[in-house]
Amino acid sequence: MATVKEFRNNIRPNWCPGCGDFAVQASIQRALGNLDLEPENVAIISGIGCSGRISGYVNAYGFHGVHGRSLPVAQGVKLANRNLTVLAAGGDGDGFGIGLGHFMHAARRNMDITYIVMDNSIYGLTKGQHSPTSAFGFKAKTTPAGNIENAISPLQIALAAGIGFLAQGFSHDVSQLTELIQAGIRHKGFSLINVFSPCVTYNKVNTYEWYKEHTISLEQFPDYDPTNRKMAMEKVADTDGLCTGLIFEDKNKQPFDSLVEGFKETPVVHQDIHIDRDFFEKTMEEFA
Amino acid sequence: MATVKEFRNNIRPNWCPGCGDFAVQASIQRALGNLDLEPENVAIISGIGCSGRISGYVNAYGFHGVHGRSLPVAQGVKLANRNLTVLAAGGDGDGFGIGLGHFMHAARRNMDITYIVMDNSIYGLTKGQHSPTSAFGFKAKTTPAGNIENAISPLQIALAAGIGFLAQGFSHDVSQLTELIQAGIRHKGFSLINVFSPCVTYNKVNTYEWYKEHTISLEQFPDYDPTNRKMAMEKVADTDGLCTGLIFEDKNKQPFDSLVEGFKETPVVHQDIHIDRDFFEKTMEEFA
Amino acid sequence: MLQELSWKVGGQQGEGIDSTGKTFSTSLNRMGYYIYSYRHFSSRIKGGHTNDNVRVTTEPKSASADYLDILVAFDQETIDLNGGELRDGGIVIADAKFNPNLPDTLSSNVKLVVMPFTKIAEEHGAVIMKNMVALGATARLVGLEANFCASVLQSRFGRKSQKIVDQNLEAVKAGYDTMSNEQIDFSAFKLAPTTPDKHLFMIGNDAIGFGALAAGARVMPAYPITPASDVMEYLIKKLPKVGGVVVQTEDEIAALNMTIGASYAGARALTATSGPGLALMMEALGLAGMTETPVVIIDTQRGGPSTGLPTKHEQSDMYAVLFGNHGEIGKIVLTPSTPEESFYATVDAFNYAEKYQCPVIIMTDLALSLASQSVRPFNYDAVTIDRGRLATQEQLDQVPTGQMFKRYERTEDGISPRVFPGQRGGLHHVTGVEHSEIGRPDEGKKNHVLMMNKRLNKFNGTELPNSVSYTGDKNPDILLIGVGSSIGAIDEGTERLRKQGLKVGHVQIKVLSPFPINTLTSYVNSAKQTMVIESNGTGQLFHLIQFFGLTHPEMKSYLKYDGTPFLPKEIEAHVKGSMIAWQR
Amino acid sequence: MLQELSWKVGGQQGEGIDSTGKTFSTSLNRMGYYIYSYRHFSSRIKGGHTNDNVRVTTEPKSASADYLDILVAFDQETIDLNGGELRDGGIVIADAKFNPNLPDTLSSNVKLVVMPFTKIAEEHGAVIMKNMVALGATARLVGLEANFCASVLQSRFGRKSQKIVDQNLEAVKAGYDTMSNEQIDFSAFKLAPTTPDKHLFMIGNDAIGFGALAAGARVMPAYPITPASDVMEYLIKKLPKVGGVVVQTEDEIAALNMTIGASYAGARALTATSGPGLALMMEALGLAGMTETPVVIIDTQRGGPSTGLPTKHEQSDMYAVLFGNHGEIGKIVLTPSTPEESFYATVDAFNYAEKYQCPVIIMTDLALSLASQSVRPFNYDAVTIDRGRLATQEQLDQVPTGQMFKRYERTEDGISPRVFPGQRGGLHHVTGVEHSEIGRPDEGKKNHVLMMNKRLNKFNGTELPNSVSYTGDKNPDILLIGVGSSIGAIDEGTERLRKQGLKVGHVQIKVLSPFPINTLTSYVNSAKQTMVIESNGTGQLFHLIQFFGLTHPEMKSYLKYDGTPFLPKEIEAHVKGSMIAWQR
Ligand SMILES: Cc1ncc(C[n+]2csc(CCOP(=O)(O)OP(=O)(O)O)c2C)c(N)n1
Ligand SMILES: Cc1ncc(C[n+]2csc(CCOP(=O)(O)OP(=O)(O)O)c2C)c(N)n1
Ligand code: SF4
Ligand code: SF4
Ligand SMILES: [Mg+2]
Ligand SMILES: [Mg+2]
Repeated sequence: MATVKEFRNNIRPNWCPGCGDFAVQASIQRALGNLDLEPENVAIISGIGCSGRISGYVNAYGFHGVHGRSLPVAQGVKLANRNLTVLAAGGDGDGFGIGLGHFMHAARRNMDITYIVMDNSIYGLTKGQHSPTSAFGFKAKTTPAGNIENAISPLQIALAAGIGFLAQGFSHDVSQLTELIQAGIRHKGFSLINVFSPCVTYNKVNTYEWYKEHTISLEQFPDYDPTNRKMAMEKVADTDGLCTGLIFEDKNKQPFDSLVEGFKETPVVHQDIHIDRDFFEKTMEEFA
Repeated sequence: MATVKEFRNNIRPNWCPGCGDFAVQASIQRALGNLDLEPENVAIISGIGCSGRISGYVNAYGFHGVHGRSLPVAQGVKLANRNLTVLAAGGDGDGFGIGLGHFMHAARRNMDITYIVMDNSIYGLTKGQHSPTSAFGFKAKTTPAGNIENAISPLQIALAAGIGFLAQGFSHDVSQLTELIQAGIRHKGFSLINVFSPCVTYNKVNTYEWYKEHTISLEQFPDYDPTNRKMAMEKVADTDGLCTGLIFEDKNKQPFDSLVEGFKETPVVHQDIHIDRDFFEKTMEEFA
Repeated sequence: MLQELSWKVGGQQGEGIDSTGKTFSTSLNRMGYYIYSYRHFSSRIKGGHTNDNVRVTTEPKSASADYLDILVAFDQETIDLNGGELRDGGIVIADAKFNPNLPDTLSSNVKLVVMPFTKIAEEHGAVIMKNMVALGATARLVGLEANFCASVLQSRFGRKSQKIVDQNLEAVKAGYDTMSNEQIDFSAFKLAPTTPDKHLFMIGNDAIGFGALAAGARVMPAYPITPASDVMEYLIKKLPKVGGVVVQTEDEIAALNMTIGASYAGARALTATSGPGLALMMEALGLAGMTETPVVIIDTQRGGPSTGLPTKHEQSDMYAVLFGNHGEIGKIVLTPSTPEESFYATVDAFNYAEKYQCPVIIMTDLALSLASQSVRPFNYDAVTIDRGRLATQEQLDQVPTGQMFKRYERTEDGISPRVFPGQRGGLHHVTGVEHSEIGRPDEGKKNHVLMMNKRLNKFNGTELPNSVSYTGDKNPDILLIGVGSSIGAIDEGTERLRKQGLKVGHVQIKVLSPFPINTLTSYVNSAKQTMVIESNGTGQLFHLIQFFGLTHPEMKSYLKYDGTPFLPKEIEAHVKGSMIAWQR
Repeated sequence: MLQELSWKVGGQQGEGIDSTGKTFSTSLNRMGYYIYSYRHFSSRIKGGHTNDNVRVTTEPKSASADYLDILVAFDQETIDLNGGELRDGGIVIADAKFNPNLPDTLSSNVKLVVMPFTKIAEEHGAVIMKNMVALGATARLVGLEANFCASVLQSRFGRKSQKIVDQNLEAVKAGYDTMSNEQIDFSAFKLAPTTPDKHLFMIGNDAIGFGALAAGARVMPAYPITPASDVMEYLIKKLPKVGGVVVQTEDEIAALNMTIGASYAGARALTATSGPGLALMMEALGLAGMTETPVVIIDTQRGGPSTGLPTKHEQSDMYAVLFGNHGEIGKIVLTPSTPEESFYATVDAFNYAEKYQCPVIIMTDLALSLASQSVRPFNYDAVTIDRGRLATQEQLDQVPTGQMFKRYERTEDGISPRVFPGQRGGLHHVTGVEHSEIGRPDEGKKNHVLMMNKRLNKFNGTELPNSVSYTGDKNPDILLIGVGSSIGAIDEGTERLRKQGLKVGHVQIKVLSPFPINTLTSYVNSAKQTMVIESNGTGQLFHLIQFFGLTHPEMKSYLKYDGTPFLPKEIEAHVKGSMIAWQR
């Protein structure tokens, strides 16, 4: 049976030492190992950014697409092979900037995909521009006088889009993050795990220390009920989006592929795609 | 001083008789007249769809761009001339489908633009495909077995994006709609007025009658306080997004243009764009 | 007696003009006539002039006729806009309701028959049946049976209610009878008989949709756009029957990226769009090329630029398809001319995509996509499925442990073995960044050159089968070169000129990439003069030929870009004019 | 004595290699030397090899040198990867810390000087100053003063603290002194003196940013991407000083649409991107063309296809820029060769955009965008602003009431008067749909043809000023044609070949659209042989020349596509080889 080891490959990530993405990589590997999945049954689709490199750093099928489009590719993969465990991953710019529309639509379309965003509130790979999750007033290369746009709240918009599973992790806590990813994969439908994954090179505000100081684990709230959407919305508002843990899960939501008319249990990729003569002739007849 | 008449031109809209968009047109014209604006100081930027034609049907400066991109164009217009009253307009597909990312980002960027969406839960111009606001189960040309995607809630996502002004109207009630548009224009910052604007040709579910039956005016709730964001979120959830009226306004939010470093009161378009020799030489000197 | 008939019905959009034309043409097709039917419509839903021009022939034709014999008008606008197309002795049949009149320019040569379509329809139960009345009148005029459209009406309404069928047929009969009372030389309009040959009747988009189904396509992510939407709408009905799925995506960017994902994971997948959507697909197109992912993209050209003329014919996206993505990738571009070719080209497209592991674009134009035509039945046995170079499990088992599968192995022909996620032993990486044989990012100088060569040289020198078709004279005085739906008009023009004693040849280009420059060069060299005929404003095909190094002092460009397809007479006149000018 | 110096410093990304190179080159530029400095870097933030190659000359050069004189190495990888570029007698100066060694292939011709950079730096206060130590060593070797970089360090650190400046200078001095103790024939490395001529030092992107500022651009919506981001980042610093604004948009689609909006409303507006972003701009590009909205787009080419080689040089987006949008629009494409040309081309771009009312694309390549070069100071008086045909208030007052302003009036030259929203009497409509003179959608046949002609014929037959530059012999035996940053390498190649007695001419193309085909034709016809030199895998410029009808049996293509720019010696060797082959 598979273990975390089998999800490690011999490639050294090209991230800066200390980058939060290492912990995300480790958490994904552990989660996949813990879930006893086989590497060949996992596909990780990523976007462009420092974070986007992650699809090459997990021993599984990996697809590194273009900037902001990991989710459309991932959904295509799922359509073709519903047996695969499909993960999508990328940065905050990739997912909530250029890719925001895809994210919202993927959430409401609800295919069984686990989306992991490495949120560092910065554009890392392009060297330090502000991102959609950069706070108002944040100074970056492109906001020398301070950001004058309001940050997007990944948690609020995910809930507004009707997401069925929502969690937030932090690179500092690999065991929590591992569990959240596992839970996301287990959830049947679209799930987002937003991860505070500090960029040690370009974001000197939202550092590990900053997150340690400002985030609060939902475990601190014994009454918190993640199946209650209203409670989730309130908690997200109250903590200014800085809570970690499982925020919301709707277990009753049916995933897309179970709703498609005529969709078979056997994945598309394993079906015989030849159509028989009869069907051919009959279908052609409709044009007479 | 301008009246509604001056915002009428002699062009007959090419909408189907009974289309909800006629009422939106009339409401915009009235609102502009009531606000005593001059046609030449108003720019209406629209997308592609039946609704997108509206920029040609109001006597003002009109720009009919490409599908889903009215907001980026409108923001460009506002940047160049902050004295203009800038309206953006289009359909639900245009604004919440292909254009969803722009909408969310425009809302958080918060330029002083009034965005009017003619929401008919269908793709009208392309002849009846389902749209992002089509309900789960809704049958359209592209969902013969019923829609299996969950509808987006324009109100929820707008609030989640941190919008400063949010209202919802209905083509049946021109006077309410006129007032909402007026209020949206008066609001300093980005505003959305989502309008239930029935497509009488392709949407046989969400008809005038359906909306009449299912929507409820916020006036019915005397305690409703549109400056209370939490209340707004709850009301939207409670009414399943079917309330009309002013849903939320944050009057303290500063619009983008008042925050831009070095931005002048005089619009860019009216400034002398020549730079003086001194500045030129000094700036060039930085490269030595 | 008419050897062929050109009939047009016109009125306001939303009035049922479409279905009138369709009932007429489908009925005649079932009788064994050949039909070419072209609709004029505009980018609005109700209102605005629309018409359907149906050409009825006893031999296959793939173009509208030069002139109209009969114009059925439901409003004055129809007469005003289309009357000029009537030939001498042509007839306008118009609804009495709008007090029709002929403009002075027409009155001397054309006959106006006013009939109370609406009134008769009302008498038979519903105004909407005025169309049926008009069909009956037409039937009488051209010598068909009054129940000529019974089978079509039965298929259309039979499932709803027999009563509706009967009512409609009665309305047809009433129109038929009323026409009988007119003072017309009916023999002059009698349509020549045809052999009751069986053929299909469809638009090009239907043929593509059916072709995709037959080729094993099972995933189609797409976004609606005129004139491509029919492909999606057809497959929405059909794919559920074979376990496939259509997803209406949020935009075209998602559509092509999702198609790439589906294909990467082993499905045959396609998307369909037109100019504005194609523009949005450029980045993903490059990704497909770079990752060697087989995808099939249907691009139905319409009038441009920008939103342009969404319901009008043009061939102005050839450059965009060939050159629009940044950087350099290999791709295949097929340009069928007829629905029949479109069907087989679609089957080929999926095979090529997987054989060459690259994007394949099937490029049509609005006339091909939307004109309804009689089509020979397709041959089931001619549909083969070749999934290209797939790694076997034995090959995968040989990958040493700890190593990745060489998805991008540099082979002699540049084509590497593929695996699909889910396969044991096939782990590898895929990226739009330049990469090594196992798909790892690799920015090295040597690697980039080798990989560029691998991707670009796959079809070096290759000409795909049936890259062109040729008709007409060998060593012609003038060679006509066309692409797409113009085949019918050019062929007819060619035939007419040949009958006049001119030596004319006609090459239609069926593949734009890899461009069949060698074949074309020998044709051009065999001719004295060449004329490249296309529906755009800059001569894209003309320049494309030059692009590949073929120039010729006597190569001329003939462009039409008013939103309508070429007519045979236009080809005839223009070519003749050019030859006269040249001989002088 | 060295007439020119080729120096390279290498190490890991994030170690300050950049700023070492920059301190060296800026200092020498201030002394009056001419600099061409090219960085090798990769698509990651920390780690991975990077280097900066600085060429120091007494005359302007716009290419890297063929060989290295001195290699400063902070790790063994630097020696392994770059040692091969050293000329015979070249020197490696390496940090003792990593126990450097020369590979066998080098040891016979190259000298290794090991110096304790890190140790000395530590002694002077901070490891990070090891770069300064290396600079001091270099200074001593090539005969500069030990304080040669004082003014640069003062500008860089002076504002922070004088102590840092002093510490750094001491580290430089320590390196200088340590080198003095080496057993080297210093005279062989002494750099020839230069005249203390004043010039600027900048990358092409700086020149574009400054050009935009000077040309009156006040709105820049853009999205970050390598190698374009600097343009935005420069203007973020500058535009606030003149009341303008940069908006970092959510994507490139928004960037260009916002640029269109700003320009429509009367601002001079631009955006900047590279391949992947350009691909996303295609739809909006068509909109700008269709609506005749002046916009300026900077496209900095990098390695493709897809994400490709984001930090490597290539010229493979020429097709995409020229042909990528669907449908047919008029556009102008400028391809400056140097930062100086980039500055003036940017000014021109804004004038052309408003004069011709169309999109103007300034296309650079990575080498032009990012290589730092010495540049002649720009001339303030040469910067003029021409806003094109703007309607006067008198004209607007003459528009009859109830009528709209004819924004798309069909004039003889195809250029119509513009107004900006806010102007009384100028109301009109703008749409990407085909439209009438007042901008109303109009799908009519006649209208489309007239409007297509209006838009497409604006520059019929026009060649913009300075569409090409020419150097070398008249009626050459071989004509070299290049585009973009290759000008320096081709010019040097040309000069060397001419010195060898060959007749060589060199045309560099500065405008890709409208393509200067007439000028080019006469040059090609004046030459016996032609070679089109470009950095891509398919010969885009070569085919483009053919596209416009110019073919020549002796026109050859010389391609390089390994991610690095041409070197003078490569041009020299390849051209010579070709001439020999041809003469045989
Ligand atoms: C279409 C396109 N535009 C721009 C880029 C350049 N680009 C690469 S990564 C990136 C943003 C990275 O930020 P984020 O997604 O937050 O990832 P991070 O590097 O922070 O992990 C950008 C703008 C691109 N590759 N493609
Ligand atoms: C890029 C692009 N894709 C597709 C289209 C085709 N198209 C035109 S309008 C439209 C959708 C219209 O729906 P909506 O925005 O809801 O407007 P409505 O017609 O309902 O008012 C589509 C898909 C297009 N014009 N451009
Ligand atoms: S730049 Fe930031 S996000 Fe990128 S690898 Fe370095 S630390 Fe991580
Ligand atoms: S199709 Fe629908 S949305 Fe379009 S004009 Fe008609 S009623 Fe209005
Ligand atoms: Mg980030
Ligand atoms: Mg709609």
